[in-house]
Amino acid sequence: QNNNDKKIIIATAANIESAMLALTNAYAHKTGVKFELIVGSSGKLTAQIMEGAPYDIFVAANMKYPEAVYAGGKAKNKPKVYAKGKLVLWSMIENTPISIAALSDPVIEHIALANPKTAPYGVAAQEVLQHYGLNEILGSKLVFGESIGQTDQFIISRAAQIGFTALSTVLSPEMKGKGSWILINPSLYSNISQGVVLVNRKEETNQGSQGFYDFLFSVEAKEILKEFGYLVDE
Amino acid sequence: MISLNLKKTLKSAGGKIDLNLQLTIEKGQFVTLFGESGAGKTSTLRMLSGLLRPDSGTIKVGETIWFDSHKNIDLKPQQRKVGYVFQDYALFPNMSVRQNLEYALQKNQDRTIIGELLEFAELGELEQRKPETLSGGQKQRVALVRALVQRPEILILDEPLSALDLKMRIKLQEYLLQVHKKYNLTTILVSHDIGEIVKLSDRVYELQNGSVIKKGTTTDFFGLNKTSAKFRFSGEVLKIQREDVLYVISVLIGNDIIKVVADRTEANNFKIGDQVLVASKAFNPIIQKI
Amino acid sequence: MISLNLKKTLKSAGGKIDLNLQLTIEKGQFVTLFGESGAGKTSTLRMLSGLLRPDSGTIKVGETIWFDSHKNIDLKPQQRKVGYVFQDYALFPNMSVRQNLEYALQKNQDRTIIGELLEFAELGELEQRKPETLSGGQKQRVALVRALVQRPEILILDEPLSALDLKMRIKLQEYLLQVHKKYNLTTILVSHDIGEIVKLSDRVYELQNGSVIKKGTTTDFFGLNKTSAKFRFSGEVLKIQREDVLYVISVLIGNDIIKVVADRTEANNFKIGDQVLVASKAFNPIIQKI
Amino acid sequence: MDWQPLVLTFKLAVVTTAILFVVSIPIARWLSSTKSKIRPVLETLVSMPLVLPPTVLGFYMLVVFSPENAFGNWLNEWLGIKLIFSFGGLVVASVIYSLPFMVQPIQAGLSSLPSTLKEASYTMGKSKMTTLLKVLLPNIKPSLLTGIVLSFAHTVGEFGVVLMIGGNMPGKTKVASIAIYDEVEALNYVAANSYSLILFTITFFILLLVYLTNGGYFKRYSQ
Amino acid sequence: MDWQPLVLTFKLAVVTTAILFVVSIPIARWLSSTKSKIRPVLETLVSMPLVLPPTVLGFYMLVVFSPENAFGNWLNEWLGIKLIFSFGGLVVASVIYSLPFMVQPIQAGLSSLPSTLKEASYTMGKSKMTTLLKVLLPNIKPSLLTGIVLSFAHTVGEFGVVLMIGGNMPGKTKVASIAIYDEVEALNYVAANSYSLILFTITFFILLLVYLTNGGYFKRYSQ
Ligand SMILES: Nc1ncnc2c1ncn2[C@@H]1O[C@H](COP(=O)(O)OP(=O)(O)OP(=O)(O)O)[C@@H](O)[C@H]1O
Ligand SMILES: Nc1ncnc2c1ncn2[C@@H]1O[C@H](COP(=O)(O)OP(=O)(O)OP(=O)(O)O)[C@@H](O)[C@H]1O
Ligand SMILES: [Mg+2]
Ligand SMILES: [Mg+2]
Repeated sequence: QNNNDKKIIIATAANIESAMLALTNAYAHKTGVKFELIVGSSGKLTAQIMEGAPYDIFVAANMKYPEAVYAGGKAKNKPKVYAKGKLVLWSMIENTPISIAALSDPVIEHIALANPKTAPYGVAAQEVLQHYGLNEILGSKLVFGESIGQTDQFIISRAAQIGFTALSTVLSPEMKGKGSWILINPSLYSNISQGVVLVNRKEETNQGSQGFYDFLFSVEAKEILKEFGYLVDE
Repeated sequence: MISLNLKKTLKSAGGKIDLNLQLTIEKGQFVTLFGESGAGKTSTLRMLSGLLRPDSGTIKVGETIWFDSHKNIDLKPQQRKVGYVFQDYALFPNMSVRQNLEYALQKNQDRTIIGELLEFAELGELEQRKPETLSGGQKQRVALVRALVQRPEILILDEPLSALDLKMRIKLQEYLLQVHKKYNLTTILVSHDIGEIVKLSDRVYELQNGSVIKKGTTTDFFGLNKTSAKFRFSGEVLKIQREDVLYVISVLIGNDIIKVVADRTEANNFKIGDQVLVASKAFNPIIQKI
Repeated sequence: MISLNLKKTLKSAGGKIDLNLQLTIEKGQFVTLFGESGAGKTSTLRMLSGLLRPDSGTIKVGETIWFDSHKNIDLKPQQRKVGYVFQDYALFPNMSVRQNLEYALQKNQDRTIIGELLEFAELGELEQRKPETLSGGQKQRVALVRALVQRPEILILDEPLSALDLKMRIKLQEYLLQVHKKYNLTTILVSHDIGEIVKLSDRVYELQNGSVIKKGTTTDFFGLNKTSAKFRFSGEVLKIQREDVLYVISVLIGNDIIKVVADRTEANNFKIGDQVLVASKAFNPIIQKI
Repeated sequence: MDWQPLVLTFKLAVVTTAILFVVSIPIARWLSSTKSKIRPVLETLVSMPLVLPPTVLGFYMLVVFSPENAFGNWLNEWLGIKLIFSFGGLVVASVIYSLPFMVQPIQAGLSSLPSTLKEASYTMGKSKMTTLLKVLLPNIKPSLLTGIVLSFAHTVGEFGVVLMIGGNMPGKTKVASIAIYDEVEALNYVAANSYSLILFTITFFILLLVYLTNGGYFKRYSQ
Repeated sequence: MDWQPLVLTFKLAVVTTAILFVVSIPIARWLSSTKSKIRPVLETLVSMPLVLPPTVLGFYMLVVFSPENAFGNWLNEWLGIKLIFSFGGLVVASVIYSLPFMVQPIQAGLSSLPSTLKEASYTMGKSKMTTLLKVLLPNIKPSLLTGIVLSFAHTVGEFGVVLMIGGNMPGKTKVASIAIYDEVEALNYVAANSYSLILFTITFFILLLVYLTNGGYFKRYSQ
């Protein structure tokens, strides 16, 4: 129990888990601080924080959730963007033409994207389709994952021949070199800004959490995030 | 003394019977409820033992009121402590024969009775068996001795011997009489077997449509006293055979068939299945052991 | 003709019986299996009807082989078409009395038999009732007539009348005889009631420990032929009473009690419960209807 | 308020329960009467769909049924059946996932019937099928009811498997449970609450109706 | 491979099943014998936890049990019980969620016993409790088994409710189903597969053991 209290507990969105692992390892190496990662969907984590979950830092996959936490009086500071996601179009099936134009091809039966209602990558993908006027046309081909993780699973299981996902997915150690992908022009969708807040816990907040929070915006952290496929403000 | 004063409408989809019953049973008596199928015998026993709630009335046993609809007294079956042998045996399928008996033991009761009862009912070899592997008659024996384990003051027997073979039936009848006397039981039997009733019981109550229509001591009830003066048997005509000018009528009496010679007009009076009396004025019987 | 040649080890936790049975039953006969509880009567009937598989042996009915362990023939119970009255009734709880009977109808069978049977067994008023609301005897009547609905060639009765009152019992016995003849049935009965057996059956087979130990025509079996010459009853001593220098022994014969006078040495020979013969050399009975 | 997910949910629950009922009876019948040695193994297997987290089970199903893989391809090419991202797929997934809820109570019910009922029916020349339908099943009504209620309610509430294999397609595979989940995730608690309330209320009355019918409530008052 | 989630899962499943068993018997006993008019309503209510998607049910529980709200606060202040983000909370949530799987089969089993068994026991002076424990329950073993197996398997596989109320805290509330889910989300399919396989295998053998014991397999060979 005591041991646990010394750890910094980070609630992190599932899709940024591997980057967070790299970041916490780097910070731990430097300072000796211990971490514990609580992984979940941003929506769940938000609900839990609102009900007093013992998390020190909330690293979300968009801005909406940390803002809700802040609005609910559960954050110490206003949410701050630590990284921005990039959208890619990805397929695991060989010889699938990967382009926006090819999406209308009858060969493509299903296109996976994250649910725009709950995931920022979904909103981005929808904006892209809208930009090309494809939203209506492709309507019956679209399948929605509850999170970017599930969208990945649609693509990886080849149930959907192609799909929109995060650059961080295709660059992750597990997926590197699998299938083929193209980057979507970031100007076609609004920023996928990912925010972080320090949680305002009832109990005393772990002293080290401010340090890690600051570290997230350091040059070193930005390098790591870039490696994982995120866009950072230089 | 047991006083029953019971009213109960037995409801069912097909119709209803208004059970309306006054009965007094002396302590230590062995009484039989007799009557047609559906007359209400089982229902009466269930009300006495607390398994069926009368609509109104009273049940008094000795000085204790077991049920009184006005005073709102209604003892639980557990408090009434009657030994009850059910028509469908109600053996506990999860327990062996011995365990069925042991379950019936009361707190701190001497366990030797189990062995005694098992031996008596010739269940010794079957004591480890589960009820489902027993034959019909074996089940009935277990049900019977299980009801005796708790040495109840009142023993209720709902056709306890009907599925037994003659040998076992006689044995258990004897045992019933023995335990009835030994433990000073008040025993209430339902039976259709007149021989059995005569042998076992002191008094008989005949039920019809939920009411007592006839009652009396067993001998009075079946008119057996009259047989003391001269010899008379009741029996049933099995066969009427013509032999020359005479007729031979075969009558089943108990387990025996006797043949009675009759002339034509007499013979025409009878048909197969008739219940008849066979009597003789001159009768000097010899009795002999078998 | 039914030929049974059956071997079966009846296993159970407490021990085992090797059933080993040779039986031949003529078509149209009414035979009784008689014997102690646990002798294997029910098991034999179950093997005949295809509900229990013999370890080895043959069952032949008429020209058809129903079972032959060597030829690997084993007709299903459905193909054997026997009418079976089970010891536990086996009424279908989900169906009313009438529905239970109707269920037994064969394809295209004339439905009038239902009404006929309901009326005969006095079940007319109960026809809409569910089995659970019936008394024990009512259930047994339903089970009995249900087995008759399909007009089986072979009728199997496992203690069908044991829970019935005398009136109903006599009625159903008569009906059994009627249907047995009318439909040219081969009927196999298990019964412990000698009166019933004598009245109904042509032949008796006594089973003990899984084997036939005695068989014969009913009259031979029970030694009834001997009664034709002189009068002899079997009965049971109920009471031995001293009256002055003499003793009066009460003997239960069938439903009647007779009193026999005996002297002291004679009386000392008997005790209550003894099975005895009561005979008379001079016996000129009068028969009279009741 | 979008009613489509609710309609889809009850359609799915009804179809799934009906199929489960038909599929489970022979399985339960076999399990309750066989003396085969592999019975315990099969009994165990029937319960196994419950053991994996629904989304994970859904993922494995997705892999198996995907037309890119051998089995899914065979289904697609030879039978023309597509089980992913379709209502048919939801049904298949729900049937597999809820199988134990139907099989187990029916099996327990059949095991508890006295064997003479079956035997009596056989001696009347009735086939196994007739016996099952007219004698055995009507006498295990409480168990059938348990199976139906558990399967129905479970299908209404399931969303993990369904989300995975269905892909949350509006009007096609977006059932109420997914819609509610979406609203909760999106922090639209008011919308989630009203969906939940409606789902809850409708299901409550459906199940209440089932129980009342079973308890003879309507019969009693119609006489 | 981190074994903690697996240990936690089976601990949760055992504790939950045990509590459910104890809690459900009186409920089932009452439901099977009462003639009360509200019985169908209560029967329906027992099934209702199934109807909501697990995460949503978890969300409502989170709100109710949270110390931020009246009831949770009362629990916390007066009884010192904290039900969110704790193992105790997982147990309570699992018990509520799996209640129908235990209550319904037991109720169906009890309804099918002939009433003379109970009555015979009463006339022997045995209390309702003794009768229940020694006579009624031992004679509905298939139904008890159904309840135990369904509850156990369902608790092992559940993750929606548990994730919501437990918060995925390693060593405390991170059970195997959540760990698998995490790995799948993190695209670590190899890790997810090995977790699944282990979970599946262990549960398979636990349930097989239960079925073999029930089928008298061990008894038969010990004699
Ligand atoms: N549970 C019940 N509900 C409604 N009616 C019942 C119930 N049990 C018995 N009855 C009816 O009550 C009447 C009396 O039944 P009871 O069992 O007391 O008869 P009985 O005299 O014991 O008959 P039998 O000799 O056939 O056992 C019958 O008409 C029967 O149908
Ligand atoms: N299912 C079974 N499994 C094992 N043994 C059995 C089974 N059924 C009966 N037995 C045994 O087989 C033997 C013969 O039983 P059966 O039922 O044939 O006897 P029965 O002659 O009909 O007796 P009763 O007159 O008591 O009905 C008995 O010892 C019984 O315990
Ligand atoms: Mg009766
Ligand atoms: Mg028998």
